[in-house]
Amino acid sequence: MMEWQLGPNDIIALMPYVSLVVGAFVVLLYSFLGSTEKRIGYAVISSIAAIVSFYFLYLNRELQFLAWSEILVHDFSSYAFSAVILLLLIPATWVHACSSSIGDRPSGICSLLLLSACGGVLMAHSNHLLMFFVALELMSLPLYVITAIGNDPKASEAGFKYFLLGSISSAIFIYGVALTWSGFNTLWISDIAQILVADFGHDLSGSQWAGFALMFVGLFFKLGVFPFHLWIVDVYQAAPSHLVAWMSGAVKAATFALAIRLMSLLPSEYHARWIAVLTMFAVISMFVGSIGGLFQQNLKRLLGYSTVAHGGYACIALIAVLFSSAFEASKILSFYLLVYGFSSMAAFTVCAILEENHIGLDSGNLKGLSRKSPAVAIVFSIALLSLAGVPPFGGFFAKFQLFMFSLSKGLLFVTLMAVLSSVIALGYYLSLLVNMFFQDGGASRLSTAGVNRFVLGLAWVLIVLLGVIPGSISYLVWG
Amino acid sequence: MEKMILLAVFLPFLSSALIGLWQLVCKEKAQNVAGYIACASILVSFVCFAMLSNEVWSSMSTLRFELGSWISLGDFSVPAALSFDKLSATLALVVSGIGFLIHVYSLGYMSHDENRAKYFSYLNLFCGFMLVLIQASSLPLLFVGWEGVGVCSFLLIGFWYTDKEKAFAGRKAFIVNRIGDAALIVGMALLYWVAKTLDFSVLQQADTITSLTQLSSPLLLECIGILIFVGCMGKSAQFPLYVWLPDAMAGPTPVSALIHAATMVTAGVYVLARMSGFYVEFAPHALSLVAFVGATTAFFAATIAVFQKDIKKVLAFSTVSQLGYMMLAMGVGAFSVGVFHLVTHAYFKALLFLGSGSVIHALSGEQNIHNMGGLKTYIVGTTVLFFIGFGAIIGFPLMSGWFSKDLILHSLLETGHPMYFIVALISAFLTTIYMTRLCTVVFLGTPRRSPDQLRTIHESPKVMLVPMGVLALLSIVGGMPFLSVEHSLANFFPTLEVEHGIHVNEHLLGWSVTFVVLILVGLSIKVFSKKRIMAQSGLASFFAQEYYINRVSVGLGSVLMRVGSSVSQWFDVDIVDRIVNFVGRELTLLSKMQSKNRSGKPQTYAAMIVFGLLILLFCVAGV
Amino acid sequence: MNELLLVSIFFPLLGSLALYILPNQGVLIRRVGIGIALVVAVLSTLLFIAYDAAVSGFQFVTDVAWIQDWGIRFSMGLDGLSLVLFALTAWLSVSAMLIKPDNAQDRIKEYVASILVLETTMLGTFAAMDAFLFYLFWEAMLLPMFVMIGVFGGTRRIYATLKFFLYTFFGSILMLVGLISIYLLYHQQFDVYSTSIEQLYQIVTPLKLQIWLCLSFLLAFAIKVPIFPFHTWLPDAHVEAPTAGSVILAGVLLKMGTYGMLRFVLPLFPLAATVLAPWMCGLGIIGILYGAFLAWGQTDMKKMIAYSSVSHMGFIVLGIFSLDHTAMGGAVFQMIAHGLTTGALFLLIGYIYQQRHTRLLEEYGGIAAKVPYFTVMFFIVLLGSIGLPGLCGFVGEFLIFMGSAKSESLAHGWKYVALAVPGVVLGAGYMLKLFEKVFLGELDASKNGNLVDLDRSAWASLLIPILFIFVLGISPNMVLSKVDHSIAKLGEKVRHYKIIRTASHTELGD
Amino acid sequence: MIVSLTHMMTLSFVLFLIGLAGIFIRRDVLTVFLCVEIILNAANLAFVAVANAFGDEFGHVAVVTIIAIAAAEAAIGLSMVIKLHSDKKSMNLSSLNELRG
Amino acid sequence: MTSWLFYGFSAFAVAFAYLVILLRNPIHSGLALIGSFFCVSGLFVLMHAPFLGVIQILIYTGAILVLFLYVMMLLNLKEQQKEDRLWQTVARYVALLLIPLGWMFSLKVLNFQRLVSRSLPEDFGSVHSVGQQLLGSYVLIFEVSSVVLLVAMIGVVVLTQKKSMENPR
Repeated sequence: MMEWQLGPNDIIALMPYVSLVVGAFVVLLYSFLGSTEKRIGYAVISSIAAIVSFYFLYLNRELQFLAWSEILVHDFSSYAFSAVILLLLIPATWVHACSSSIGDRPSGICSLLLLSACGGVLMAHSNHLLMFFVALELMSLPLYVITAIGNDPKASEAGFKYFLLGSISSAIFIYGVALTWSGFNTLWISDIAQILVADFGHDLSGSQWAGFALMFVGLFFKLGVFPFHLWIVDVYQAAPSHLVAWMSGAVKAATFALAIRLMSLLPSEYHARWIAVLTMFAVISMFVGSIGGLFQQNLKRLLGYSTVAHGGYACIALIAVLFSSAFEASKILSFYLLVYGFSSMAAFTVCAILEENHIGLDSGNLKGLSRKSPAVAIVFSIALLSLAGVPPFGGFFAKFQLFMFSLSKGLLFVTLMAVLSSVIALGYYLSLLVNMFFQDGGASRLSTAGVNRFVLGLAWVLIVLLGVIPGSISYLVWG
Repeated sequence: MEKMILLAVFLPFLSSALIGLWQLVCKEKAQNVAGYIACASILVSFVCFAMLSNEVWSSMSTLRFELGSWISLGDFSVPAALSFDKLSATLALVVSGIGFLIHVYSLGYMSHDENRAKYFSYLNLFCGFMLVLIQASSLPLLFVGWEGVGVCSFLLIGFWYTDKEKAFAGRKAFIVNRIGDAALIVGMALLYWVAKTLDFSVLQQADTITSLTQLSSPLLLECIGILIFVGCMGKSAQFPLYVWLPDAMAGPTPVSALIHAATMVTAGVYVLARMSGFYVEFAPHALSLVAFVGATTAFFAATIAVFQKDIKKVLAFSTVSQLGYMMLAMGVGAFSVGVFHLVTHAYFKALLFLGSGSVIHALSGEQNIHNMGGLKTYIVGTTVLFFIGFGAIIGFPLMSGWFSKDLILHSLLETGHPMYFIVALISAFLTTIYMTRLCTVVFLGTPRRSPDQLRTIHESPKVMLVPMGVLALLSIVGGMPFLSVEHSLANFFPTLEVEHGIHVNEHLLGWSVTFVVLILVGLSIKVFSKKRIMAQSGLASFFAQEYYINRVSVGLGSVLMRVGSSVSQWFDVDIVDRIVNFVGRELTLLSKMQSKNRSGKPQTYAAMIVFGLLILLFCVAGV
Repeated sequence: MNELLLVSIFFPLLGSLALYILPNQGVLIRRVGIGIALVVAVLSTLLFIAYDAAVSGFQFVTDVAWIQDWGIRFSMGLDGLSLVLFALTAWLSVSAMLIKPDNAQDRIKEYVASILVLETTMLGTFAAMDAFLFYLFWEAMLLPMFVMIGVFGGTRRIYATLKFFLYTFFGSILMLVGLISIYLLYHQQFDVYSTSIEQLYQIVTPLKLQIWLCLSFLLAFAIKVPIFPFHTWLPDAHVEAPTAGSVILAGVLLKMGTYGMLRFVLPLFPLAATVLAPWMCGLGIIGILYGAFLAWGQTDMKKMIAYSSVSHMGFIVLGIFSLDHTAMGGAVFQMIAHGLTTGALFLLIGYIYQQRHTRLLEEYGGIAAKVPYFTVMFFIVLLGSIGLPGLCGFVGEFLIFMGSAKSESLAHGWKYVALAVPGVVLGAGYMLKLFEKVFLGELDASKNGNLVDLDRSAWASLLIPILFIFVLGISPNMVLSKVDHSIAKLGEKVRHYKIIRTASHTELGD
Repeated sequence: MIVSLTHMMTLSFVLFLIGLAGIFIRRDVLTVFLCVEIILNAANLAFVAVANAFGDEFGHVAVVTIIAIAAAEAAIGLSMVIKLHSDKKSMNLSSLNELRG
Repeated sequence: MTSWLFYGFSAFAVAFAYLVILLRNPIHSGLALIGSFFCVSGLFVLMHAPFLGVIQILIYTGAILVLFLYVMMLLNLKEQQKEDRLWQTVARYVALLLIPLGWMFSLKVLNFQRLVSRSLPEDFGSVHSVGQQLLGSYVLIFEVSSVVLLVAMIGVVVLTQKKSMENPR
C-alpha cells in the first residue's frame, strides 16, 4: 500500500465528492453575500452540485476500478446505490433550500444535506471499513442536526434520540471494525474476501465473527431493521418531513451498499447462520412494520412503520445475495430503493405540505383531501399504492423483481411472509386513501409551495414510469 | 312442405310478440284486436298442421325441418330441427285445435278484463312453446318448449297477480315443475353420456341401440329412464309432484282448460311416448315405476276429487286422476292407448273446464259448488254441454271417454297387470261418483243462491258456447273408430314383451264396466241430491285435504328452504365472514397493543439494540 | 386490426385523462364517456367479426419488447376465450356508462373516469398474452373499482371497498408468488426468461410442485370468482357499490377468476388440475347450493343477486373443472350469459333503487301494474338468469351439465351433476320469490305510487343486455364457434396428461 | 511485546462492556454520552493493541480518525444537549419519551 | 517493570471507567473518564504509540472531555436525583461483574494465540511514520474526517444559532 501514487483514476473517483463538498462550500460562501432572498440560489447551487456529482458517476458508470489505494471501489454496486442517493438528492436540495417548514437557516441545511449525500455516496463506494465508518458519520451527523433543527421540543427530542442511538450504534460498529481488523489484519473488504476464500474450511476466529456481528449492528441500525427499528418511527415523526423524504431512501441505499458488499463475500459455509438471523430480522421487521401501522394515527409515524416494513423487504435481497452475485442483488435492490425512495419522498412531501398548511398530521385530518387539493391527493395515493406494491406503479415492479430474485434463490418462506405482510400493510395505506377520497372534510383549499409541487410532480412521473416502463428507466440509469 | 312446420310453429310466437309489444306500447287500443289476431294465428297454424298431418298420416314417414345448428361445440351439437310424425301430428292438432277453440272462448270469457291483450299474448306464447315441445327433434329442443310452457303457465296462473295467493300459486307451479325439470336435465346429461346423442331419431337407430346395450350398465339406463320420468311427473302432475296443479286453478278458467287439462300437463305423457323406444328397450323397470306411479295417482286423485267443494278443484283432481290413467297406460306399454286417452281427455276435460268457466262466468266468479245448485234452468246451454262432457268422462257408451278408458282397462289385463286393473277400475268408479256429485250439486236440485243472486245469472255469450259445442261434438265422436288415433298409432310404438297376459273379450269388459258405471251414476245422483258432503271433519276432511300431502310437502319445502337459508346465513355471517373480519380485527388489536407498549424511552431502544446484538452474536457465531 | 386492439384497450384510459380538460358539466362529461365506451364497443365488435374462428391461437397480436432483462414483453392479442369476454366487457361498459349515476352529481368526472379506467384494465386483462402484463392489469383493476365503491357507494362503502380490495389483493399477491415460480421454472428449463403465457405453457412441472403452484393461482382466482368459502367480500361489495359498479363487478370482474382458471390453471398445471378437479367441482357445487340458499333468505335485492352470483359462478367452476370440452365451453358461455343477465339485473335494481332508495323486498310489492315495461324487462332478464331455454342462461348451464356428466376426469361426473342440479330449482325459487315479492301482489300506492317506468337512459343501458340475452339464447353458436378451438387448445394439455397419468399411475408421482 | 494481545483485547472488551452497561444504567444525558466515549476509547485501545501486535501503523491512523470523529460527534452532541436543555428543561433520558405510540 | 505498568494502567483505566457509571454526579463521571483516558494514553505510549498517547491527552481529554465538563457546568447539572429506581442502583454495582465476565468471555473468544508477533521498526508510531501513513495511503480517510469536522462546525452553528442571520425576524 505504501507504493500508492495518485493516478487519474483517483481523480475520477474523487470528482463526485469534490463537487458535492464544493457545492456545500459555495452555498456557505454565498450565504455570506448580502442579499435578501437567496433560497433559490441555494437550491440552484446545491442541485447543480448534485447533478454534477451524478454526472461524474454516470460518466464512469461502466468503469470498474479501485482508487485511493483501494480505499474507494468503483463498480456497479457502488454506482447503483449512489445513483439512488443522488437522484433522490436532486429534488431534495430544492425543497431543503426553498421550503420554509424546515427552518430558517437554509444555507446551513443545504450544505449539510450535500455533505450528508457526499457521505452516503462515499459509503456506497468505500472498500475500506474505516472509510466506511467515516463516511457513515459524515452521512449521519448532518441528519442528526437537521432532525433536531425544528423549534418544537419534539424535534430536539427526536434529534437527540437519533443522535444518541446513532452514536451508540456507530460506536458498536467501530468496535466491530477494530475486532475485524484484529481478526483479519486488514480492513480492505476485497482483502477480507480473499482471506475468507483462502481460509475456506477454517472456522472463523472469535474476533472475526464477533467483528462482523458488531458491524452489522451498525448497519441494521441504519437500515432500521428489527430489533434496531425503534428509532425510526420516533425520528420520522419529529424530523422535518423534507429531510425524511430524502433520508428514508438515501440512508438505506448507502447502507445496503456495504451490507451487500459484506454479505456477498461470505463463504457458503456460514450461510445457514446468516440466513437464519436475517430471515428472522427481515420477517419480524415486515410484520412489525405492517402491523404497527394499522392502529397508527399519526401520518409520519405510520410512514415510519411502513419504512420498517420496507427495510424488512429489502433485507430479502440481502439474504438472496448470499446465493448470487452482488451485481444482480445491487441492481434489484437499488431499483427497489429508488422506487421506494421516490414513493416515500412523495408521501413525506405531502406531509410537509400539510404541515405548511398547519394541518395536524393526524390521519383523520386527511379527510376530504381530494377536495382540498385533488392533485396532492392523487400523488399521495399513488405514492402510497406504490409503497404497497400495487401495479401499475413502480413499487409493484420493484417488489416483483425482489420476490423474483428471492424465489430464484429458493427463499420461499421469507417471500411468502413478505407477501402476507404486504397485504396487511396495504390495510393502512388504503385507510389513508379512504380518508382522502371517501370521507368529507373541510373544504378549505390547500396551498402548495412551488417546490413541493415540483417534487410531487417529479415523484409522480417517476413512480408511474418506473411502474410502466421499468426496463427502460433501469437501463437509462443503471445501464 | 317442411317450411310449413316452421310457419305453423312460429306463427303463435310472432303473434304473441306482436300483441305483447303492442299492448305495452298502447295499452287501450290493443285490447280489442289482440284476441282476434291471436285466434287467427292459431287457426292458421291449425290449418297448417291439418295439411301436414294429411302428409304424414298414411305413411310412417317423418317430416324434418332443419333450421341449422342451435348449439354446437366440439363434438356436442344440438341441431335446431323440427320433426313431424304421426305422434307429433296428433298432439299438434290437439294443441292447435283445442287451442284455437279456447282462444275463441277466451274472447268471451276475458271480454271484461282490462289486460286481455296480455292474456292473449301469453296464451299464444304458450301454444308456440307447446308446439315446439311437440315437434322438437331432440331432447334439448323439447326442453325449450318444456320450460317455455312452464313459464307461460307461471304467467297465466299468476295472471291476476294482484292477488298474492294467485301469484304464489304460479310460483309454486313453476318450482314444482322445476324439480322435475332438474331430474330431466340429469337424465339428459346421463343419456348424452351413454348414448352420445340426444336426438330422438338417432336414439332409435339400430347402431345406437346396440352400442348402448353393449357399453352401458342396465342400471344406469334404468336410472336415465327414471330421471326422465321424474321430469314427466312434474309436468304431468303425478303423485307426489301433483301439488301444483290444484293451485294452478287460480288462473283464468280457459287457461285451466288449455294448459292444465288438455295440453301442457300431458307433455309428460308425450315425452314417455316419444321415448317409448328407449323405455321398452332399456328401461322396462322404469316403465313399471311409471305404471305404479300412474296407478297411484289415478286412485288417490280420484278419492280426493270426491270431497272437493271448488268446482275447478274437482276438475283439477279429476285431471290428475286421468293423467294417472294415461301414465298407467304408458307404464304397461300400451303407448297408443295412452295417447288415445290423452286426446279424448283433451276433448272432454277442456269441455268440462270451459263449462265450469261458463258456470263461474254466469255466477260472476262463484266457484264453491255448495253455493250453486239447480242451475240447469238458468243456463241451459252450458248445462247440456257440461253433461256431454260428463258423459264422456264417466264413459257413457260410445262417447270418446268410453272408448279410451275401456282400452286402458283392457290393455291392463292384456299386459298382465290385474292389480293395476282393479285400481284403475275403482278409480273409474270414483270418477263416476265425483263427476256425478259435481253435476248433481251444481246443476240439479234446488238453487241455493238467494233470489237476488239468481236474477243476475246469465247464460254465456255465443262466442263461449260455440267452442264448447265443438268440443262437445268431439267428446261425443272423438272416440269413434274413424276418429280414433289408437289404431293408426298402434304400429308407431314398440311393443313391450308381455309375460302373463290375461285375455278378456274387449266388448264384454267394456259393456260390463259401463253397466256398473251407469248404476253408480244413478245411485250417486240419489245420494248427492239429498246429502251434501261438506268435508269438514273426519275421513272426509282427510280426503278433502288431499291426505295432507299438499300441506306437508309445501310446509316441508318451505321449512327446508327456511332452515337451509338460515343455517347458511348463520354460517356465512357468523363463521365465514367472522373469520375474515377476525383477521383484520386481531391485527388492529395487535397494532394497538404494540403501540401502547412503546415506552418511547431511548434506553429501551438501546436495550433493543443490545438485544439485537446478542441475537446476532448468538446466531452468527453460534456461541 | 392489431392496432385496433390496442386502440380499443387504451382509448378509454386516454379518454379518462382527456376528461380533465373538459369543463365540469355533468351532461357533457357523461356524453363523452358514453361516446368513448361506445367507440370501444364498436371496435370490439369489429374485432369479434374479424376474428377467424377456424384458426386457433392468438390473433390481432401486438408483441413488443418491454422489460428486456426479464424477458417481459408487451404482448397483447385475443384468442376465442378472451375475444368473447373482451366484447362482453366492452358492451357492458357501455351499459354501465349509460346508467345515471345516483350520488355522483358533483363528482361526475371521477365517476366517468373510473369507469373508463376500469374498462381499460379489464380489457387489458383479457387481452394480455404476457403473464406479467396480465398481472399488471389484474391488480390495477382493483383501483378504479376501489374508487367506484368507495366514493360512489352506499353507507357501508368503506368497509366494503376495503374488504374487497384487501381480500382480492391477498389472493392475487399469492398468485404473484406462483407466477414468479413458474417464470423461474421456465428459466430453469429453457434457460431464457419469458413471461409469455404461451411459452410458459411449455414447462413441465413435477406433480407436487404443480399442486402447490396451482393452489396459489387457484386461491387468487377463487377469491375473484368467488368460490365458497372466499365469497364474503362479494355481497358487501355488491350492496355498497353504485349500480354501474355492481354491473361491472358482476358482469366482468367475477369472470376474471374463471378466465384465469382457464387461461392459467388448466394449461399450466394440467396434472394438478386433474388431481384437484373433484375438489374444485365440490367447492363449485357447495357454492351453487350455498349461494342459492343464501340468496333465498335475503331481504335486500342486491344481496340476493349477489349471492345468486355465487351460485351461478359455482356452475362455471363446475364446468371448468370437469375438464371436459363441452363443459368448459359451457362454462365460457355461462360466463357471458351470467355477465349479461346479472349485469342487467343490477341495472334494473339500481334503477328502482334510484327512485325509492331502498332495496328491501318488503318495501315493494305489486309494482308490476305501475311499471309494466320495467316488469317485462325484469322478467325477461330473470328468465335468462334462471336458465330458461331460448335465453342465454340455459345454454351455458346445459352444456356444463352435459359435459360434466360425460367428463372423463371426474369419476362419476353425473353424480356431480346430480348434486349441482338442485341449484337450478333453488335458482328458480329465489328469483321467482324476488319477482313475486316485488312485482306481484297488491300495489301499496303510498310507497310505490310514484314509481316511474323506464326512462330513455335506462332503456339505452338495458338494450344491449336484453338484446344479447335473446340473441345468445337463440343463436349461441355465435359465441361457441369463436371459443371452440381455444377451449380445445386449453384443454388439450389436460387431456394429454390425463392419458399419461392413467397409463402410468405412479410414474409422474413426483 | 510485553503483554499479549489477548490481554489488551480483553481490557478493551471490558471497557466496551462497561460503556455499554453505562448506557443503560445512567439516566442523565451527558453521562450516557460519556459512556459512548468509553466505547470509542475501547475501540481505540483495540486498534493500538493490534497495531502494536501486527506492527501495522494503520491502527494509529484509525485512532486519529476515530478521535476526529469523536470530536465531531461531541460537538454536535453537546450542542444538541444544549438545545435539548433549553427546550426540555430536563436532562433525564427517561423524560425523552414524548415521541411514542 | 513495563508489564507492571501495563497492568497498573489497565486496572486504573477499568476502575475509572467503572467510576464513570457508578458516580452520581455527571461532573464526577466526567472527571473519572478523564482519569480513564489518561491511563489509556499511558497504555498507548507503552504500546509504541507515543503520538497517539499525546493526541489522546491533548485532543481527547484536553479538548473533547473538557468541552463535556464545560457543558455540564454551563447547564448546571445537579446530582442525579434520588428518583432512581432500585434496580438501577443495584445495577450499578452489579455492573462490576461485567469485568470478570468480559474477561472470561474475551479470553475464550478473542484469543490471538495464532498470531506471531513481529519486531517493530524503529520509528513505529512516531509522528513521522504515522504522518506518512495518514497522508499516504489513508489520505482520503484523513480528508474525509476533516469534512466530518466541517459538518460538525456547520451543524453546531445551525443548531445553536438563536436567530438566523439570513432571515432576521
